[in-house]
Amino acid sequence: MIRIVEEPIDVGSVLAELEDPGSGAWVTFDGRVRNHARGKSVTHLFYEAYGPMAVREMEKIRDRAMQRWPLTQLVIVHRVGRLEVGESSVLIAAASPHRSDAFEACRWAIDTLKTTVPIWKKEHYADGEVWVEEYAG
Amino acid sequence: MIRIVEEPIDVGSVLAELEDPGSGAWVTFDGRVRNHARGKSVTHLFYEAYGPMAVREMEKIRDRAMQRWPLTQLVIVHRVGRLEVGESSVLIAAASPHRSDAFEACRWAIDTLKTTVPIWKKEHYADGEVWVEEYAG
Amino acid sequence: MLNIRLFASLRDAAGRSQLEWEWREPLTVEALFENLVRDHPRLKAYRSSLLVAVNEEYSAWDRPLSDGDEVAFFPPVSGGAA
Amino acid sequence: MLNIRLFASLRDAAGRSQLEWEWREPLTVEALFENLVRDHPRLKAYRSSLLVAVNEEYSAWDRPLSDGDEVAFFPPVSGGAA
Repeated sequence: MIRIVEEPIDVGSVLAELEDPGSGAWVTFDGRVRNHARGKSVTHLFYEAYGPMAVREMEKIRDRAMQRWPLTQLVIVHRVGRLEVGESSVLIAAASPHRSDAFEACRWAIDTLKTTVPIWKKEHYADGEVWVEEYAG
Repeated sequence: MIRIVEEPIDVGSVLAELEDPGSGAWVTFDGRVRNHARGKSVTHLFYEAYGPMAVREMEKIRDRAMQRWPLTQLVIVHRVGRLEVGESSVLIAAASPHRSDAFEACRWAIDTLKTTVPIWKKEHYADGEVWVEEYAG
Repeated sequence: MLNIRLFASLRDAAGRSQLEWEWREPLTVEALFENLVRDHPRLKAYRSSLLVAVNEEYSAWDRPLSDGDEVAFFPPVSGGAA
Repeated sequence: MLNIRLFASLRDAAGRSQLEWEWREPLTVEALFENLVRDHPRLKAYRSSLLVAVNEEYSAWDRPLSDGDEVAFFPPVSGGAA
């Protein structure tokens, strides 16, 4: 499952959808909007995507991860539009028979997403807004 | 939140409970019952805990993790009793401002849990059952 | 015709997200961007950090374009979280 | 009185999960287990891999026990998953 969505990401229902009796280990990364960044108080965020290309790049991440580790599933959901503090912007779930592979693949997937998938974040503060356009790690 | 429960673990509702506007990164490990183990087909599992000591050991894991990494939360929920294939036996969720700490702490917590928390698993197969009592990694 | 797409701060700088470029003669991605800068001088400052994709795939700047290509210019990506 | 608890395969081997041991004189964890083996010979085979906790904390085998202690013997743990 590779998706770009505008509505809130429901982590529980995504995970429930992914039943797989052969997988003992599910590792998820759930990235949420923080109330502070760059020393400022964040009021909300706006994510913009180059939609079709973002989906292709997320599919490449999934395909490369599934070649590199013995995964049974790799799911990536990214939300776009306006997000409030505390809401999830991205959910990655990796499933494998053994936990070591799921941990490594999930970590690699979010690290790679942040450098290759054409999505941009604008941070809104009480006193202004800024596009975040440097890879912050 | 440190808990031993008998009812199914609802990952979504545990995560929903854990809102924290200062944490951008949530990493969870969701361990589920696999349909095969030791070359055999698993019909179901039974987990037994030395309850009060298990809670104490899980609290130690949380406390040590929160000293070692800048976490805002570390949650451990372990289920006991009879579990069917596909159900979650353990859920660990680590939250931190930055993802690297959440990944490391979550991984360390499940690795440590498997060696220190007094809980035992009995695997049931079509033709018998066995207590799993060696650390399998 | 080339379909040109701009994202994030680059779109803000140009004041639009989409441009059409009439196909006249073969040119590279780099040459196309230089032409764009003539019409939208504020884009120039972005050149050093800019990424480019042709038909939804990352591209080198010396790639020759073909009539009908979609060319996207954008700043370093910042999806994900934390 | 010592409250003795057995778990998992060890409980199966002894046929019970809880035993009470009347306090007579000071003894170590190790000595207590040797006494238990006398009543429950099937426990002996478990000794090499066994873990022990006193009052819900992992303990060394040479720890002297006190009247009223809860002593738990159990095999290597296997919680978690995958």
